[in-house]
Amino acid sequence: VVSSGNEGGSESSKKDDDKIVIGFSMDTLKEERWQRDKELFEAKVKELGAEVKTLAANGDDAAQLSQAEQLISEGVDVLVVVPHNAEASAAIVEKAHKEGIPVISYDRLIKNAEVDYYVSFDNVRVGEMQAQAIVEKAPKGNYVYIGGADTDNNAHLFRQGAMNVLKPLEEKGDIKIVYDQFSKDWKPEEALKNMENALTANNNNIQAVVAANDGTAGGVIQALAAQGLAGKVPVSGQDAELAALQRIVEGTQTMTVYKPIKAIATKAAEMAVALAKGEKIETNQTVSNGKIDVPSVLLDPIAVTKDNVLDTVIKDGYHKLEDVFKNVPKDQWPKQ
Amino acid sequence: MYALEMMNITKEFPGVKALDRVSFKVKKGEIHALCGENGAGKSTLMKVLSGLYPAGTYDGEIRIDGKPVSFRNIVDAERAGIAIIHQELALVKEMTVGENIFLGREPRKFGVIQWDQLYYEAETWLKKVGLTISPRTKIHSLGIGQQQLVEIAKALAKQANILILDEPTAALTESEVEILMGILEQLRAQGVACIYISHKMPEVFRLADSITVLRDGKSIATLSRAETNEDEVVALMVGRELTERYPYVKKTPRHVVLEVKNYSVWHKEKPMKVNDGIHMTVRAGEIVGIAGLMGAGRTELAMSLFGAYEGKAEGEVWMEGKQVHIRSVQDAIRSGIALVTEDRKRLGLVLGMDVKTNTTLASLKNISRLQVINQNEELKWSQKYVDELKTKTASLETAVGTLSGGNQQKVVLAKWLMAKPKLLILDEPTRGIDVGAKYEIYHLMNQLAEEGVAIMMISSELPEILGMSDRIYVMREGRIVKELSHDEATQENIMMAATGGE
Amino acid sequence: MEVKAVIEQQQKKKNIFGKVDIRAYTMIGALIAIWIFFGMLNETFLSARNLSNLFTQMSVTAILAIGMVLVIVAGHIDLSVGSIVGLTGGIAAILSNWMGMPTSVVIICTLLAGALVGFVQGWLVAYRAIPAFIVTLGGMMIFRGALMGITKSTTIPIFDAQFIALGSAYFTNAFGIVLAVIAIVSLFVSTFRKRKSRQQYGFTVSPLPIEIAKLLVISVLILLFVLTMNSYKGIPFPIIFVIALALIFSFIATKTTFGRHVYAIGGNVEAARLSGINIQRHTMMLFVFTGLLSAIAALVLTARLSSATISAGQMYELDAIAACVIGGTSLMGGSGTIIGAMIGAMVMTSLDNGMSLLGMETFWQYIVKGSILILAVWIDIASRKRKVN
Amino acid sequence: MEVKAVIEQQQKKKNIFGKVDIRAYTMIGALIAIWIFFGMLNETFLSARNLSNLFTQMSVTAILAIGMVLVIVAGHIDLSVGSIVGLTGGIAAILSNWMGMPTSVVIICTLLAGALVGFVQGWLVAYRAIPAFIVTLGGMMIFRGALMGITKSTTIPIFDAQFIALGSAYFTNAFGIVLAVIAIVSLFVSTFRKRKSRQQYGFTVSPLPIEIAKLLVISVLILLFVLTMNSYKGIPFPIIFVIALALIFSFIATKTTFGRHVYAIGGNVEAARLSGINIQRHTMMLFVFTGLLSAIAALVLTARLSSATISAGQMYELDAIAACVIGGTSLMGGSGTIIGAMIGAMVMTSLDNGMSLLGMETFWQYIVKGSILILAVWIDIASRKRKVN
Ligand SMILES: Nc1ncnc2c1ncn2[C@@H]1O[C@H](COP(=O)(O)OP(=O)(O)OP(=O)(O)O)[C@@H](O)[C@H]1O
Ligand SMILES: Nc1ncnc2c1ncn2[C@@H]1O[C@H](COP(=O)(O)OP(=O)(O)OP(=O)(O)O)[C@@H](O)[C@H]1O
Ligand SMILES: O[C@@H]1[C@@H](O)[C@H](O)OC[C@H]1O
Ligand SMILES: [Mg+2]
Ligand SMILES: [Mg+2]
Repeated sequence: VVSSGNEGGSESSKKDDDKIVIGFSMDTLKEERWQRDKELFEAKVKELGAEVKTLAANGDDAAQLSQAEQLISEGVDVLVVVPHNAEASAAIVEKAHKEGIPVISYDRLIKNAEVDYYVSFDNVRVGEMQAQAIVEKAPKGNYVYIGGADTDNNAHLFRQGAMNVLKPLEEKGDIKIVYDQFSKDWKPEEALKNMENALTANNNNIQAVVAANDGTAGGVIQALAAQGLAGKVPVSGQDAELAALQRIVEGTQTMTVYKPIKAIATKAAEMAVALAKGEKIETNQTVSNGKIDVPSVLLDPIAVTKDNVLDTVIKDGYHKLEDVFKNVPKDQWPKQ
Repeated sequence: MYALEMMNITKEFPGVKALDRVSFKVKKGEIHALCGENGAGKSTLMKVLSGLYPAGTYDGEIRIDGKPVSFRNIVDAERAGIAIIHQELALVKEMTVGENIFLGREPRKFGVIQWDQLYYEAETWLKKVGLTISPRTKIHSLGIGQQQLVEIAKALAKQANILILDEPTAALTESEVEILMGILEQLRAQGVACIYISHKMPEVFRLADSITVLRDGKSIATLSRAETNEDEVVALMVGRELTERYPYVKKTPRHVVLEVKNYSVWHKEKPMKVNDGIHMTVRAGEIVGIAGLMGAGRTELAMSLFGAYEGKAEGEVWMEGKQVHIRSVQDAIRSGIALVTEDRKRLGLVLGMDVKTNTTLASLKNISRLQVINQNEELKWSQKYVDELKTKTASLETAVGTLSGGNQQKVVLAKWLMAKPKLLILDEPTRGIDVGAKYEIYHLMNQLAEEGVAIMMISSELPEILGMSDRIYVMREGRIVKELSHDEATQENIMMAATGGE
Repeated sequence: MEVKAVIEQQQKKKNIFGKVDIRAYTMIGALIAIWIFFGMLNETFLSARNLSNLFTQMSVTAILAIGMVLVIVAGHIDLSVGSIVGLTGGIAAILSNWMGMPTSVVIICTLLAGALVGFVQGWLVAYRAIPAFIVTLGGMMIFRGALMGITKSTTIPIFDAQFIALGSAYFTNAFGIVLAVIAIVSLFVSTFRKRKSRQQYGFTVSPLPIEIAKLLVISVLILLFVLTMNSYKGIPFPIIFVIALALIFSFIATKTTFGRHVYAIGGNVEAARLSGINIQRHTMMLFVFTGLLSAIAALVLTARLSSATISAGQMYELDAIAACVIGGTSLMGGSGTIIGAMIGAMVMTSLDNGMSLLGMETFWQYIVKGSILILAVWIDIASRKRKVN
Repeated sequence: MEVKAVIEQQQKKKNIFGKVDIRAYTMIGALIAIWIFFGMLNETFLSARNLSNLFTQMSVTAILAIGMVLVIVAGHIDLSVGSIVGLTGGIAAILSNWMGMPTSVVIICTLLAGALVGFVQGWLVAYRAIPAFIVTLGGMMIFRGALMGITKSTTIPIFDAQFIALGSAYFTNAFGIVLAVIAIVSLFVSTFRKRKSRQQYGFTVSPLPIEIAKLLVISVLILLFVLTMNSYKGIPFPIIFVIALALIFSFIATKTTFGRHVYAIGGNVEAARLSGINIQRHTMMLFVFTGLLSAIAALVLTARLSSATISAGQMYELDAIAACVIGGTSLMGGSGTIIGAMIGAMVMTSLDNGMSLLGMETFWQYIVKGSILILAVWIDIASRKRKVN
C-alpha cells in the first residue's frame, strides 16, 4: 500500500542539456551577511561556467524543505544547502540522494544525514573566539552574555563556545557572569533592553560583554553609550557588518568575527561545480554529524579588531576603506 | 386545573427588581393575555418560564399541570412542552428558513441531519402561517414581517402545550394578524394554553379569554375578558385613567416643506423599482400619515429620501422650494430632514452608549467648537430632552441598551429633535411601545407640528394613522394609490386602497 | 402552486451548480489563473512532480485551516495553532527519540496532547468568557515557551522510519487507483441515494443526464489527480490526510447538527442560545478540534522534517487564517466553507512554490504575497457587490 | 426632578473617581502588584534608574497602542504597525545616513511616509470595504518586503547626533521641574475653569475640599514622577513623546466629535451612519493615525538603536494589541481607553523588565507572559461579572 518513495523509479529529473545547474537553498536573506553569501556564491559559480538557482526560506524549516524539493524537481546537479536547522534539513539530504543529487552543507552542518561535503566555519569556535577576545581585554570582572535568538540553534552553539572559555575562568574566580540572556529573534532592540537591565541590576559594574553577533552588539553598545561606557567596556560581535566595523574603528566595539564569506562562497562554488562534473574533491578533515564523518573543508573564522581590519575585511574587498572609516577624520585613516 | 401556575416569582437584576412576587395562572385551552407598560416585566416573566433564566436565578415556584418543575435551561422547558416566540427576532440571517425553524431540533439520524425531511416539514409549517416562500430561502432576503412569521412557524413546529407569544404582531400587517388569530383559535380548540403579550388592545380583546395586568414588576389583577373593557385594562396598566387614546388636534398647515415629484427608487439588489412615480407634499405644521401593507415600499421611500437607501433614486425632491440632491445622510440632515427608523435597536441607537451620547450623536456640531465638544452643553441639552419627553432613565450616563423599549424610542426622538429638523419622518414610531408612552409620543408630534415641523408618519397601525394624521397617503406596490384627508379616511377605504380591492 | 414552481426552479439552479458556493468558484478561477501564469513562466511548475510537491507542501497549512474555518465561523479565532504544532511536534519527537516509543503510541499521545491543550483553551473561551484572541495569543506564547522548556531548545531528530513515513511516504500506484475507484463509486451511490430520497419527499431533482454529466466530470478529475500523482511516485501520504480530514470536517460542518449549530452560533449567538443550543460546549469542542488538528499537522511536519525544532510552526496561524479568508470565510463569523479554505491554502502554496521556482527575490515574494492576499479579497468583495447592483 | 437628582448624584461619583474607568483601576492594581512583587524579589527593580529604563522601554509599544486603541474601538484591527515601524525606520535611516538629510527633514519625510502608508490601507478598508484584518495582514508582508528591498537587507546605522537624541536624550532636571509645574498649574486652572463653567450651567460640582484633595494627589504623583526621573538623569525623551501623544489622543477620543464618532461607529455602525456620521472618512483617518504613530514609534526606535535593521518592529503589533486588551479595550469594538492601553503597555514592559532582571530563563518568560495576559483579562472579566450579579 505504501512506498517510501525510495524505490520509486522516477523519470530522470536531470535536464538533458549539458549545462550544469547548482541549486542553492538558503535559510534566509534577512541578514546582511547572507545577502553577500548569495552574491559571492552565484558570481563564482557563473565564473566557473555553470548556472545557479537560489531560493531562501526566511528561517522556516518546512519552507526550506519545500524549496529544496523544488530545486530537486528542477533537476539541479548539486544541491548546496545553508540549513536553517541542523537536524531538520536531514530530510533534504535524503530527498536529494533519492534523485542521486549530492549535497554540500554550507556554513552550518546538517546533522544525522549522509551529507556529501561540509564547508564551514565552526560555530562553537566562533563563540570561543568571541569570549577569548574579550577575556584578553578584561581578564577579571563582571561579565554579561547577550545571546541570539533562543529559537536559533546557532545561538546555542555560540553560547556553548563562549562558555567553554568563560566557565573555567568563573570557576577560578577571575570573572563572574552576572547576566546571561537570549535576545528574542536576534533583535538589536531586545539586546538593548537586556543590556540596560544588566547595567541597572549591577549599577554599571560591568567589565565585559560577550554579544553573539553584530546586531546584538549594536544594541549593547547603545545601552553602554547611554551610561558613557561605550568604548570602556569591551564588546564582541560576529559577521563583520559594516556598522560593526565602523564601531570597531571608532573604538566602541572590540571585535567582530569575520567569517571570510568570500572564501567559503568561493570554496563551496568550486566544490559544487567539481562535484557536478564528477571530479574528485580534496578535503582536509572530517567532522562527525552524528551519523557519518562528513568530509569537510573548515575555514578559519577571523577575529577582526581595530588592528587587523585593514588586512582582513578591507583587503578581502568585503568592505571599502572609505565606508569603514566614514566617521573617522580623514587624517586618521590608515594608509593602505 | 391549570396548565401553568407561576407563584411568587421574584427576579432581580442589578439595581432593578424586575419581578416582585408575581403570580400568574393559565388554564388549559385558554388564550391568556399579559398586559403592562414597557418595562412592567412581561418579557422577564416569560423568560423565567421558558428556562432562559434557569431555576436558581429567581425565587418562586412554577407548576405545569399541577406538578412543580424547575428548568435548568431552555431545552428543559421545551421538553416540558413550553415554546416561546421572543419579542426580539431570534433568527440566523445566513441560514435558510427551514434550518431556522428546526434550529436545535433538527430531524437527525446519528447526529446526521435529514435534510429532505427537514425541508419537507418546514414547508408544511410555513403554509400554516400563510408564508408562500421556499424553506430554502435565506432569512436575510426576507422582510421583517416575513421573518416574524418564520418565528411563529418555528414555535408552532414545536407543537407545545404552552405557547408564549411575546408581541408577535408588532411587525405584522392586518392580514397576517388575521392568519395568526386563526391559528391561535385553532390551537385553543386543541387545548393548547397560549400566553399572548401585546400592546395592541383590540387584538387582546378579540382573542383573549383572560387578561393579567403587570405593573412595575407586580401582578395587579387577572380579569376575564367578558367582565372588563379596554379602558379598565389601560387604567390598571398605567395606574391612572387615560381618557383619549389619540389626541388629534385640527391644524392649519403652512408652507410646503417637502415636495416630491415623480420619484422612483430602485431595489438595492434586484432590477426592480420599490417606489415608482411618487408625488407627494408635506407642509409645515401638518402630520401626514403613510399607510400600506408590509412590502408596500414605505420604508424604502423614507430611507431613500433620507439618503440612506442603497438603491438608486430618480425624480425630484424639493425642500422649502429649493431642489435638493440628497446622496447621503449628511446631505439629508443639512437639508433639514430627520428620520426615526423602524428598527430602533439596530438602526437608531448605539446600545452600549449612554443616553446623553445618543441624544447628541446627530448634532454634535451644534454643541462643539473647533470639533471640541462642550460637555456642559451636552449635559444641558440631553437633560432638556429627558425632561421634555419624560424619558425614564436612571441618569444621563445610563447605557440606552438597558432602557425599556418606549424609553429607547424617546431617546431616538430626542436625537432627532435636537437636530431641529424641518421635516421629521417617523417610521413605525410606536411599534412595541406601551399605551402610556404612545400617548406621550402623539402629544409630542402635535406639539412639533404646532411649532411648524412637517411630520411624515409611516405606520401599519390603522387606528394610529386614522387617529393622528391630517392627511393620509396610501401606498401599494411602491406607488401612492390614494390620498385622503383626515375627515374622509376610514379603516375601510384605506384597506381597500392598500390591498387594491374594489 | 406558484410558490412550488419558484421553489423548484431554485432547487434546479442549485443542483446544476452543486453545493459549492459561488465564492469558491471565483477562487477556483483565481487558482487556475495562478497555475496557468506560473506554468507559462516556468515549465516545471505544472510537472507531475512539482504538483506532487505542491500538494505535500500545502498539507500543514491545509490541516490547520480546516479547524480554523470552524473556529472563525463560530466567531472566534485561534492564534495558537502554530505554537501547538511546535509543542506537540516536540512531544512527539521526545516520545519517539528520547523515550523510544513505537509510532502508534507516539501518535496517540501526541493527539491527546493536542486535544488537551485545545480543551484548556476552549474551556477558558467557552466557560470563562475570555476572548479567544487573548486566550490563544497567550497560548501562543505559553506553548512556544513550553516547547523550549521541554526540548531544552535543542532540535530532536526522528529516526523511526515508520514515523518518518507519515510525512514522506507515497501510496503505491495500485492503491491510488483503488482509492480513486472507491471515491468514484461512493460518489455515484450517494448521489443516487440522495436523488431517491428527494423524489420520495416529492422534491424535484435535476434531469438525469445533467446529473450524470456532473458526476462524470468529477470522476475524471479524481482520476486525473491520481494518475498525475502516480506518474511521479504515487499519492503522497500527507495529502491523503488533508483530503480525509477535509471530507470528514466538511461532513461535520454541513450535515451534522454540531456543524450547523456552529454556523448558527457564529451567525447569531442569541438566536442560537434561544434555540436551546449549548453554546459553551460547542465552543469548547471547536478548540479541542483545532488542538487535535494542530497535533495532526505537527505529526506530518515533524515526519516531513524528520525532526522537531523549536521554531516549528511559527507564524502558521497567519497562513491558516489567510487560507480561510481567501477561501471566503468571513471574519465576522457565520459563514465559510472548508472546501473554500482548502482552495485558499492551495492558492497561497502555489504562490510560494511558483515564486520560489522563478527564483524571485525574497523581498518581492513578500510584496507579491501580501498584495495577492489583499487583491483576492478585494476582487471577491467587488464581484459580490457588482452582482448586487 | 427625580431624574435630575440621580444625575447629580452620579456626576458627583464621577468627580470623585475622575474620568478613569473602573477597569483601568483594576489594571492599575495589577500593575502595582507586579511592581511590588518584582520590587521584593529584586532590589534594583524599583530604583529610579530602572524605572527610567522601564518608561523608555515601554515607549515604542505604548505609542503603537495609542493608535491601536482607536482602530480597535472602531471595530477594526491593524496588524501592519510592526512592519510600518520597520519600513519607516528604514526610510528614516536611508534619508539620514545615505542621503545625509538634516533631522528635521528626516522627521517630516518619515511621518509623511507613515501617514501615506496608513492612508492607502485606510482607503482599502474604508472605501473598498476589505476587512482590516486582511488589508493589514497583507500590509504586514508588503511593508516588510519593501523594507528588505530598499535597505538591501543591510543594517543602516545613524550617526546624526540630533536624530539619536530623539531616542536617548534626557531633559535637564530644571526643565523637568518646569514641565511638572506647567502640568500642575494647567491641571488646577482647567479644573477650576470646568467647575466654574459647570456652576454657570447650574450643575452641581463636587465639594471644593474633595476636588482640591484630588488635585493635590495628582500633583504629588506628577512631582514624584519628575523627581524620581531627575534623581537618575532626568525625564527620558521618549517618554515625553508617549505622554504627549497619549494626552493628545485621549483628548481626541473623549472630547472631540471625531473621537465620539469613532466610538459610535464601533458601537453600532448602522446607527452611526443613520446619524449622519461619515463612516468611511473616519475609518480612513484612523489608519492614517496608526500609520503616523507607527512612524513616530519608528523614529524613537531607530534613534534608540541608532540604526535601522530589517527585523525592527517585527511582532510589535501583537504587543500593541495585547496592551490595548489588557487595558480594557474590547476586541468587539465600541469601548476602550487610551489611558487603559498605556497601563497595559506598562504591565507588559514591567513583566519583561522584571523577568529579565531576575535572569529568568527565556522559556519561562514566554510562559509567564502568556499566562499573565490571559490571567489579567480573566480577572477583569470575572470581576465585572461579579459586579453585575
Ligand atoms: N438583562 C437585564 N438586565 C438588567 N435589567 C433588565 C434586564 N432585562 C430586563 N431588565 C429590566 O427589567 C424590567 C422588566 O423588563 P421586561 O423586558 O420584562 O419588560 P416588558 O414588560 O417586557 O416591557 P416591553 O413591553 O417594553 O417589552 C425593566 O426595568 C428592564 O429594564
Ligand atoms: N432585506 C430585503 N431583501 C430583499 N428584499 C427586501 C428586503 N427588505 C425589503 N424588501 C422588499 O422591498 C419591498 C419593500 O419592503 P418594506 O418591507 O420595507 O416595505 P414597507 O412598506 O416599509 O413595509 P413595512 O411595514 O414592513 O415597513 C418589498 O418588496 C420587500 O419584499
Ligand atoms: O552569523 C549568524 C548566523 O550564523 C546565525 O545563525 O544567525 C545570526 C547571524 O548573525
Ligand atoms: Mg418585553
Ligand atoms: Mg417599513
